[in-house]
Amino acid sequence: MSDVDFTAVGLVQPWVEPPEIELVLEAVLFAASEPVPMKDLLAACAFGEEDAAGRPEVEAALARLSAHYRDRSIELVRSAGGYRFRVRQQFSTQVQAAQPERPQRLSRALLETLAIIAYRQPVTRAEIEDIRGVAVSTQIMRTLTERGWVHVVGHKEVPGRPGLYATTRVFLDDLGLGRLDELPPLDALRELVDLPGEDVGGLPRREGGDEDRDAGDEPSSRD
Amino acid sequence: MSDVDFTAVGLVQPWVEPPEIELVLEAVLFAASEPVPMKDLLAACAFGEEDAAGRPEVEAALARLSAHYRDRSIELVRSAGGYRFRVRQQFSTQVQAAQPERPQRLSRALLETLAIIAYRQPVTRAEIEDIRGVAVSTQIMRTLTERGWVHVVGHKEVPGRPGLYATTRVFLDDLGLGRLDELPPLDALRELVDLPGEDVGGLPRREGGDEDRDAGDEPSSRD
Amino acid sequence: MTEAEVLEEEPATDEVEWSCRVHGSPLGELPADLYIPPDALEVFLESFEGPLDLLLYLIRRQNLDILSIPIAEITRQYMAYIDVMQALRLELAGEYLVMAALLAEIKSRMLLPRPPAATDEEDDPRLALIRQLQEYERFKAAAERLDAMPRLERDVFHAHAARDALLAPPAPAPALEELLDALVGVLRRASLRAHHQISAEALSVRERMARILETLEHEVFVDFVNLLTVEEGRPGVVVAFLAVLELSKAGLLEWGQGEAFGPIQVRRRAPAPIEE
Repeated sequence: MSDVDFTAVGLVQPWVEPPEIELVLEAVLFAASEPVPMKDLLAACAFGEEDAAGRPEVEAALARLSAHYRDRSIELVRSAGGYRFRVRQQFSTQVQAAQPERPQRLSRALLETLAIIAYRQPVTRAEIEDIRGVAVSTQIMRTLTERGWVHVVGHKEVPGRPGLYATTRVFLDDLGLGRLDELPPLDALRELVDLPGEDVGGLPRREGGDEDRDAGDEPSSRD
Repeated sequence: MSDVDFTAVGLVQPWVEPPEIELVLEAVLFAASEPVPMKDLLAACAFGEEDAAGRPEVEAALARLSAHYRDRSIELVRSAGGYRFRVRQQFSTQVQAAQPERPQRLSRALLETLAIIAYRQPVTRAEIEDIRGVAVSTQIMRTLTERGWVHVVGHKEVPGRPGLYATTRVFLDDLGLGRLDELPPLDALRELVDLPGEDVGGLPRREGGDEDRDAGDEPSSRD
Repeated sequence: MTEAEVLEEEPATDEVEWSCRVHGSPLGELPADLYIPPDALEVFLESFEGPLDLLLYLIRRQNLDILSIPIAEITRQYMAYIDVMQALRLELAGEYLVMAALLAEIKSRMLLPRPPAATDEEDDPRLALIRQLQEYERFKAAAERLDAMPRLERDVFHAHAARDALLAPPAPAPALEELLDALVGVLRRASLRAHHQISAEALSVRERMARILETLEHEVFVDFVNLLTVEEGRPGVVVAFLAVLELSKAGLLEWGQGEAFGPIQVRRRAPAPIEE
């Protein structure tokens, strides 16, 4: 093995062993690539899921662990999926500097689609297209699915049984959210007041006329 | 944000701020998913790659960082690709308990290597490579040895004295074989290879009496 | 937008009559209130997420409230954009044309007198469009806020450590068929490289070679005959004998005879000093 163990380099200090449970949780949290749910943390500490003693003990150890990292560059946080360590945001710039590849920007089309799914879920693709006023490309739906942000949670009982999309736990985790309602609220729909009449091309607007309105359906009227 | 900031929970201790460079390196190493080469570490610390002062300073900070984690569940290691944190091996059981990993599949390359050792033992790595037509990775040989399926039974008296590999009792047991010659004879396999119409190049076929085969136990004779 | 710039409002002369001949006539034939640099058109198309987005842009540009859009004016401007794009033969998503038709319809309906009883909101043809615009605008804003939120792997980084030091559960032993399948693959490849040959040697001899090597040490001579196990019967003895010969041929064994006519002894050849 070519790995150099740096502990050999360190100064010899009096050994103060941290409590085992804290180290176990630390190991599990660092080893995971996603937030770790409480039940997995309990399992690591050999607590059954229904073990009444386990939860408070694990939570106390998590608090100690978090305190241990108070002065460091990372912090212990909880989001929808569970607990995880993350780099404190004040170090983001340096982390980005060390990463040669910049993450891709998300297109507006993708973000709008994602927003509609997030706020309107469960929603069909046709409903998304209704709101956006344009077709939603298959590419966008695939990208969202592959990133694990949306998934099909059912099918609408209409002809064709289109899939109903919803956001996932990964979506919440990636935004550091615990629950969906922690998303910033959607702008309120304003009440429509009386629309002012307007001059639509030189002709005075006629009030109270009773002519045949069907004539207005002419689609080609350009003037 | 729903993130719980655990630092609030921690005890208030006198603040001893670790040097900034150490924290930056810590952040970068924790954020990376692969070993971080020195040049990326230098970039994170805003050192140019040719900056003479950068390297020793970064190395000193890495040593301090490593010492800091001496009693923790992770260790700072250096390998060919660079530096990274990894979870210490003694926490294997607990990490597995929390998030079991699926058993790895045996790679094609590994199976081929194992098959060649089984049929051609004792055989050197160079000979295996000759037959496979590609290099055999050290990782594969290590895995085969660690699994207890092959071992070095001697050294070939040629320059460099390469190890001669052979299969073990464990290999036979794991395959459910009593003896090595219960493996199907190579000739039978060659029949499979020599499919009609296929160009089989220079593979010599042995006709008639296989003296040394006859000398041995008939492979099929399972007592 | 880089930008489809519109010069200040000037009563449109007549938007129906102008035409745009890009390769021939100058762009001066465009209506005075509409100037789009030709190279900006591609950008233009990519800049809008659809007709609703374009309409919102037109409305916002004039600091108008969605709730009270002057349909005639907006329609006029919208049509102007569409006409330019069509004149330039830019491929236009069908939705843009559908919207154009809708706007035209609304406008024409507004020209008509409304029945006295139908003066309430429900009857205003602009309402459905306004609702749609408002709805779209909410999600457009939500999308921007979503994008501004700290996001994993862009602004926020998960802290993790490699787990390769951890013992992964071992792979199950290969099935015999898997092993044979792998070997067949090798043989097939080897046969294509004609100069490589695998001769089929008796496994038993090879195995015995390995076993003998294991038992021998280089410090200790053992009697050659001890390597032959009589209990295995003739074939066994022959196999062992062949194995010893093979090993000898490979230079792995050293022979000795303590005394004349004494037992023939064999040991593993001492490791040679490493040299080239």
